[in-house]
Amino acid sequence: MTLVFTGICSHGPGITGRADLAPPELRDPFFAAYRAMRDALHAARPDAVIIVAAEHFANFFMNNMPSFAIGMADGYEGPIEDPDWLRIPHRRVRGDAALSQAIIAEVQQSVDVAYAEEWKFDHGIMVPLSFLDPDNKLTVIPANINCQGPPLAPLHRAWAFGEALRRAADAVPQRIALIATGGISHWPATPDSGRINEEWDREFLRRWAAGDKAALLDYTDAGTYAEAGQGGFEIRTLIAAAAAARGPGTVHFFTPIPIFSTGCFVATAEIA
Amino acid sequence: MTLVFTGICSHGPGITGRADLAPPELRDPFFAAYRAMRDALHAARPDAVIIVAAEHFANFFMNNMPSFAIGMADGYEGPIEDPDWLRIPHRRVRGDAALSQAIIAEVQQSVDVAYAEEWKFDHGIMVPLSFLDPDNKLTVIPANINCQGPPLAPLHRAWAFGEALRRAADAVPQRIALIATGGISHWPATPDSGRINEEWDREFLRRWAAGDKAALLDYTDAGTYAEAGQGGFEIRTLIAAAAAARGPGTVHFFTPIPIFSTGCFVATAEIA
Amino acid sequence: MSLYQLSKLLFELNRDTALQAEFTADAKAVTTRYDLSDEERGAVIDGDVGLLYVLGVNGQILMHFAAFRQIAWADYLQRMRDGVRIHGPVRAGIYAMTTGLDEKVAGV
Amino acid sequence: MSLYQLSKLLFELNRDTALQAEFTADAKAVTTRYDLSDEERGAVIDGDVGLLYVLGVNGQILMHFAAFRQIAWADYLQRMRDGVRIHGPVRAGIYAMTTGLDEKVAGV
Ligand SMILES: [Fe+3]
Ligand SMILES: [Fe+3]
Repeated sequence: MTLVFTGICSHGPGITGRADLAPPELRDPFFAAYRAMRDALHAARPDAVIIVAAEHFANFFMNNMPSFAIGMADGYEGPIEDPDWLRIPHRRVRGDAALSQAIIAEVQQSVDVAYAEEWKFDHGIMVPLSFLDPDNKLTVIPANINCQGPPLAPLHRAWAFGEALRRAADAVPQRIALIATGGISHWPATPDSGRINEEWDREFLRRWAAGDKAALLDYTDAGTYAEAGQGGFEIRTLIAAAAAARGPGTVHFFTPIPIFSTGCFVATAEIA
Repeated sequence: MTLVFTGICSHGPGITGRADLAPPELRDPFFAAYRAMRDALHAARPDAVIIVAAEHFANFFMNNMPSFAIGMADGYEGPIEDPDWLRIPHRRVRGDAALSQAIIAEVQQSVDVAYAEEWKFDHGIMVPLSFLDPDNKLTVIPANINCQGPPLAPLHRAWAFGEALRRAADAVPQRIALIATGGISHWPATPDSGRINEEWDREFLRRWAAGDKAALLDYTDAGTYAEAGQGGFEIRTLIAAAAAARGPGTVHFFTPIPIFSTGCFVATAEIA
Repeated sequence: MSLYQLSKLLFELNRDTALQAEFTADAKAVTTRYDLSDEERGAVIDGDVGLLYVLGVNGQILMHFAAFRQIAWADYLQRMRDGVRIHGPVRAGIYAMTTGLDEKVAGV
Repeated sequence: MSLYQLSKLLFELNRDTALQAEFTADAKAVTTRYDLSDEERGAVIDGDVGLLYVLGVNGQILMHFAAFRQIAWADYLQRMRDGVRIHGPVRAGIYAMTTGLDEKVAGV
């Protein structure tokens, strides 16, 4: 039918796994913003939610690393991580293979997406889902952009992927929501973990909220790596969301929370 | 430097595995045409040969099926099939990971290709190699177009892939050859094996030799399936070769050989 | 519907010589790692190419499995025809039979 | 250079509970299936996160392995710092250390 909701949010295993180590005055407003997005998402009554993630070698490895992938199964499971470590219990998530296939076929008209008839969720999808769908009610279609193992798709292809997802969402009869999740600056899973370039992040979010395509695509991977870390490559997911929504965005929350290893944000965009 | 050679040819396990069952008057001229292409290929002195294949579940499966993929390893091995059945001994083929990476990065500017740091060759690459490189001297970069497991990339994206490969070949300092291998009409690996639509094949080869983009893209998968079988989906590889070469083509050989399960052809195109 | 799992088993078997050795030693043990129906499990263990074909296994996967099982080409084609004769038309996928049960297009 | 093989072992281990059980029972047996150097094999068997980090294993793969090995977060970070102290800078990949050996950006 059309895209009915677009939001973006941080992920990171620390957000749930190390929640008790975070200062409550930073953590609680972040979680509250996440819950507010949960309410807005459900209020949009989506039949399915496309989650554009930047997974961390849960399904895709250098033996066959697609730039873009979409799940095509009737169910998915996660997390792959130790549930006690991540503090998210294992769940089976409902999918819709037929809807996935319709979306994939439309996306393929302009973006060369791999399809996957099985898919295991890691914290990249499970952390957002734990906030956005605590009761495991949503139908999910996972999508992925390779942000981990170079060579990575250039940013303008991430934009093209978002445009293709929008076209597909508009083409199918269902009400489709889109959530993109990725980091801005961060140096995850290294001894640098906790390093955050707040200024870089605020500037990125400014460009994102403005829906400024030229400015969003005006990053190089070398520059991002130097200023925003390898975690910064995940801006691809957020860029895809901006391309899908087309409208201006609102940043509901942004605060660096070092123990979560990332700047923590929640934002939504108007569907235009 | 630039593309120095472009050729297309049939594959099929029967071409080697059932060579003794074929009528010599059909088989021998086909093998001679293959050998003539071998000589022309080596005369072009390529530093590396990109082989655009349509593999048959040797590496890529529905758990992660990319529309387009390129190998990125320093060596490959094959065949995955029983060497006695295929009548091609196992070999290790030289690759060039650094050259692959340069090509992939350029291709990714317009086509979203998966990269693969390991790759096992099946008959789709091994049968052509057994003719074109009997002494195992070439450096090979395998590429693949999903022609087996729908949803498949539309034909215009196969054309775009060929254009991207040409751009990449022109961008690297090495001399690059391109061989594409796929079937025209055929119903392989079914009880219909041996069925060939000669008229459909001749018309396709006419369009290919003319380099007629509009005519080459004017097939639907439903029409191809009805008239040319599921094997006909492999025209994607031949379309990519036409897009890469840009120049007119010459069909050196075409004859249906039912025991090989495919119309057998060898053709080359001018680099323009 | 576990055609995906059935196909995955055969895909992995076709390309992995270590798994092939395991399968030769104890086919049943290998099949327990995949979520198969009894009909599918039996077809794999018995190497029943005719039934696997009717169940919808992609011909390009099935052909490699037949080669692994040392089934000659003419026999492979005949087993698929017999499968359709016994079990009816192919139930899934794009490798349906389009020729007659007694037609041998390639002469074998 | 078998970093690819080393990474593949850890990737497969991270997502496959059956392989995890095998690894817990006999880690060495699992490592023989991958083409590893002695240094790489030893690092995996010993769960030597510091050395694996220096060898260039992608942090996103290493972090999941550390979780599987029940290594707490602060300890995980410290082991990587110790690895660099002992073995020198990260040798490959994009997960090099950019902070000081005694710097704890996140407070742990
Ligand atoms: Fe991430
Ligand atoms: Fe083929």
